[in-house]
Amino acid sequence: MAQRIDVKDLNIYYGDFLAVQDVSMTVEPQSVTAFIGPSGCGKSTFLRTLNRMHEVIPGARVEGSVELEGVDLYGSDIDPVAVRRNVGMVFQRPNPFPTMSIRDNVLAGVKLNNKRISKAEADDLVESSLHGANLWNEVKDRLEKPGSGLSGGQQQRLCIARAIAVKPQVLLMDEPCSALDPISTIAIEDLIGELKSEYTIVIVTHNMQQAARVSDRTAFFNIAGTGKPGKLIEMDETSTIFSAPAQKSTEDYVSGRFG
Amino acid sequence: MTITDSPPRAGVRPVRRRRSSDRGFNRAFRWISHGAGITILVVLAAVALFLLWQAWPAITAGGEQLATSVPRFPADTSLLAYVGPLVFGTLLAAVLALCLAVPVAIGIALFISHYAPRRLAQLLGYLVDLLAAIPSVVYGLWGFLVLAPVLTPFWLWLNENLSWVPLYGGQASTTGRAMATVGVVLAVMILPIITAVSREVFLQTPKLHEEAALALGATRWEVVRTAVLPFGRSGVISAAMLGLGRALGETMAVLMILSPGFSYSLDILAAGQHQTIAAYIAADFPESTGLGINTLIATGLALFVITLAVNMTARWIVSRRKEFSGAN
Amino acid sequence: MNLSRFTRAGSAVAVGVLALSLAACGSDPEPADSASGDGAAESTETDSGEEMASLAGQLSGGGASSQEAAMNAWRAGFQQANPDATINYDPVGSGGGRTGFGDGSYKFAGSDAALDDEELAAAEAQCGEGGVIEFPGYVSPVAVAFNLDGIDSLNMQPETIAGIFLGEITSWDDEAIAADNPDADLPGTAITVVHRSDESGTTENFEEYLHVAAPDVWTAEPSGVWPVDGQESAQGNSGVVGAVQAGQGTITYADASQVAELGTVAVGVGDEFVEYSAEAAAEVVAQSPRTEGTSDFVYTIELERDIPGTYPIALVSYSLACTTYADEATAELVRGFLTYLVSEEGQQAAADAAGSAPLSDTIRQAILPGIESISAG
Amino acid sequence: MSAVTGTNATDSSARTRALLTAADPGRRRTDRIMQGLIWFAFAIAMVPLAWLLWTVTVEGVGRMSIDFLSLSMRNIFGGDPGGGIYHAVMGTLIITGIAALISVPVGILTAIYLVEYGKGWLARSVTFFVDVMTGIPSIVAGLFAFSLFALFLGPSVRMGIVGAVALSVLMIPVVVRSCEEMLKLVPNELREAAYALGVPKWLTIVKVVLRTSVAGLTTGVLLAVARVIGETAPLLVTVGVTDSINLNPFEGRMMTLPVFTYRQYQQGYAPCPAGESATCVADIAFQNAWGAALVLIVIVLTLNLLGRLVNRWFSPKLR
Repeated sequence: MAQRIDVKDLNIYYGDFLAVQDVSMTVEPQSVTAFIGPSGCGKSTFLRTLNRMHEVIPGARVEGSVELEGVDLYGSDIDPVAVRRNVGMVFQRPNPFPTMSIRDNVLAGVKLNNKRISKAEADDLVESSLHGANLWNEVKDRLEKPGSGLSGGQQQRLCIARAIAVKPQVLLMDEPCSALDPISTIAIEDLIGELKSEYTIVIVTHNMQQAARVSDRTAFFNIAGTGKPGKLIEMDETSTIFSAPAQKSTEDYVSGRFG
Repeated sequence: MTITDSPPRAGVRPVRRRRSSDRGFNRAFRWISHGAGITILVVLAAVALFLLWQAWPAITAGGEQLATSVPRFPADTSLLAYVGPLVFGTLLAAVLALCLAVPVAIGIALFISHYAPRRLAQLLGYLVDLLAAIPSVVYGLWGFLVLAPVLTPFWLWLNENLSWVPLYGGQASTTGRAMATVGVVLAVMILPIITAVSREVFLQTPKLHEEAALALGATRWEVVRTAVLPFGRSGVISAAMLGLGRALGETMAVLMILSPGFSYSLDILAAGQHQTIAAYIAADFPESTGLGINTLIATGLALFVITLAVNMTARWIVSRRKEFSGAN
Repeated sequence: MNLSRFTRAGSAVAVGVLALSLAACGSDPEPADSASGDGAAESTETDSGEEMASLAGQLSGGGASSQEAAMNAWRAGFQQANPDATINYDPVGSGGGRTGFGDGSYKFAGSDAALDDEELAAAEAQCGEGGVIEFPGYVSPVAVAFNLDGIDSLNMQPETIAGIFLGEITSWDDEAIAADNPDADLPGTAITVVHRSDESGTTENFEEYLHVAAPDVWTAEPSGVWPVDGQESAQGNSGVVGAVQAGQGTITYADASQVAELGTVAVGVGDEFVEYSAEAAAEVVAQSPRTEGTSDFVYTIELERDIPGTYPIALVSYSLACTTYADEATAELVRGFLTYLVSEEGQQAAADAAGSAPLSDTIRQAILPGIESISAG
Repeated sequence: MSAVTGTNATDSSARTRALLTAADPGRRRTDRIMQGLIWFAFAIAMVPLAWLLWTVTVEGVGRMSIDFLSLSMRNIFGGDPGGGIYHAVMGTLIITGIAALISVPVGILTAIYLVEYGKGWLARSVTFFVDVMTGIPSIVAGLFAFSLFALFLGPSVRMGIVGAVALSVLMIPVVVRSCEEMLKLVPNELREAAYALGVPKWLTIVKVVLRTSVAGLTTGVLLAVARVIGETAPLLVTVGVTDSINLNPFEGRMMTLPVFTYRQYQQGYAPCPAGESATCVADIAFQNAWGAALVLIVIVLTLNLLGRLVNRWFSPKLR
């Protein structure tokens, strides 16, 4: 089910501007990989190349390869739409579709596929996805209410439910807790811990404690200065990164002596 | 919105002005903007009173009295029977125009907001904005002198081959000066307005929602369908209403193009079947006297009521969806 | 205030720039004749007119749109002779002209139909004791024009014309048309009738002609509103002519000056067929009797439609004025303008500009005393 | 062992490739079709619009000259190819300018009232009646302005200001509506951020709300001006027609470009004696009509362009 991601010599551009330079890494399946680093170092940009969301921005392009189980996502025969279906994404701010009910939000991705699913199947899928996102008990009585009526944390879990309803192989999370209160954050973090048994999870976070809590491996990105490209400094087991990093700059960053 | 006008607390970053003057300005500003709102009510009350006052003699006069003093008034009918075909003609023209314009306008708006290359999009948006400004008299000139002759063969072909379609029946006009041509011209006229407003709304679609759809593996069209269109729905409706308003009240283009007539015919290719209220008033007002003018104003009142009904419906549709709208 | 400042600054700049650049160079055009003569011609022109000082002020009238082309010529001629005077004319239609004259908003008016008793009473009430002046200032033939490839002229009897416009004769190769045009190669094209959609004196006149000349076929009373439903129509003379040009097999009636290159109908009068012309229309007016029982200053005509050798579809459009006005300036302007209007020079200017028939001397002599009596009272 | 792992790897790789390439052909087709339709919508819309502009340009450009722009039609009649539209251009600019001066402040302030202050019955009725007001047929607005002034000045009243009032009646609701939409789009966060800094409400509206939405407001106002600058019917009954220059909106008739266009079109052909083409042009009235239409469109275009440039120069750089 979960898949391995191999990134080789990846350069990311906005037009002529090189945003992220020369990243190579491997993301292990059924684990949580955290990206940390200062603002603007390109970790979110890099994350978005993993499901080809990056290229939505006009002028954006990449060089190098991103392989999912050995298949280059940027190969000429690859359909970006299919890539995004297989690599789900959860965003910084919760973004349920405001015009849809909770139930329709969960089913949104499935319905896009034109799959004719019976009502019973749909009900099952809604229930299992919401269970998966630890949201079922809170919303089971108001599935037909609009998703925008939920609290921030609930909305974010609804978004996760929506993402896993299409049964992706990989789940990308772009600072999923940055807009949430601590209690919701803990709920999401618990959820991430449960989800990793089934998915390959990549999470971008500003919060080093969070990285330490939820991730198995951590990658540290840094930027030399404004206008310079972001770079992957090092990547290792989370415990190693936080206790004995190989690079000085990593140590400075994780110990708060950054800058 | 719920913030009250409490004076700034000390300790917060100081503001340039002193508090007392701030309070004065606050009050003045509130009253000025209230005053503007009230001005509108006053103006409208004046217009409405004028309309009613001028239409009243025609409303209260009997059919016989009207028939003797209004040239076009057929004998043995009431005012309603007289206004009826005009209302029908007005609605037919506007609905025809709207049916032609709305899908195309949504298409253009989407093209500019989501499909066209960005540099080009700005230029095209600008172009559409400019086209909203073409005066109706120019549309009339063009529709009458240029478009109608070109469309005529097409209408004749429709009339010959598809006359079983209710709209295409009857005796097609050989000069193209029928409701179908008016519908096309009105559609072109309201197209820029609907496009401009829809485009603005589509451009306001939250990036978040578009990305959410993309991340679920949606194609570009599916992004539009799941994120853009639902978000823009009420905007498109109000855009269409603006367009409808212009189509309903459009005077010069209809006046210059249409061969008027007074019937409930659906034959949009036939001449001398329909007339719209606004064009009717403009055409007959100069020659009307006394009760004739009152009758014309009464038809204007009917137009007023139609627009009102249309607006109410639109408002109802929008408010029904409010629960699901993402704004604030 | 940023917004209002900026938008207003924007529009102010825009309007200002345009206004300044235009205001710097805008002017009323020099009279065409004086362009060569360094303005000297202007004074001589004034002298050639009436023996009076140049008039000044603004005068507004309105009414029949049929008179507009001629009125443009009259206004121009009068304003050239009196550079400080401005005459306006609103071509709002005959009814509007009569109403405006009756309530005093127009100092003079044009009307395609003579005032009826009721309107006369209203006008006299407005004008005061001196009463109303009414005379035919503009006489023009109404042409029956059609658009058929390769055919410039057709002969038609009044009954045929009535049949066509009623919609009873539907094809150009109908026997009724063919009988009078043995040499014409008539196509089987369907006839499309185009009439005026606005209430108009031209329509009323044409209806009246059909009603009088073909009473058995055209039974509707003339009213200014077209009595047949479901036909093509258009706004104004230019509208109907434009519609006829746009279609094939189309036919209409319009002021003769408008018909341009369209084919026209020679109308049957008695045993002959008469093409429209200003002279033939003038003949009708000259030979028709003056309405009896009116005051001296009201000169209206009972048109006769069957005088051999004349063109019977003539539009006679009247000018209306008061004999007394509240102030001297207005009275002088009206007197001066109407004097010019009926003068030989004025009538010729109208003939050139609108293809109308100049008034005969007989009629001119009959109406001049009325105009000269205009005064302030 | 390694062989097995290898097979597994290729297997899963092949499965993944199948997953990533197997786009649903139906969906892809729908996407293509819709993309085609949307391009097509744009194309078919551009046809009449380009055609119209082209016609007006081609028909109108022949009449363009310094004389046409700087002379009035005084003493020009029949087939005389002289004269121009100066009086009509000035009339249009003056009347529309006054209408905008009346409508823009009232409209924007009303929009501010509705968005920032509006509560209760007054706001509801203002919203309602702005809707109603958009439904006023232009000719009725003209009749209203006319009878309003006629009440005091008699039935022969024809002045620029009457036309400006008629146009204002048409323009105000358009300004209110579009500006209201634009103000609503200003995120509440911005307002709250300003309040949190202790900025008073009126200053927040002026400095934050208006400044943020200035681009949209300009578009709204421009659309409104565009809506009324071409109005013909109300000006016919309120301002009348004249051939001479009149720059005073408070006295006497004025000419405006749309009315001029309509009047010239209505005059139709001029009778010209055969052979005399230099001093008498039979279709001069149509040429004048097209020429005036072209100038009217150019004026609108210029105003639009200036509006946009001003907007670009002055609006705050938020991004």
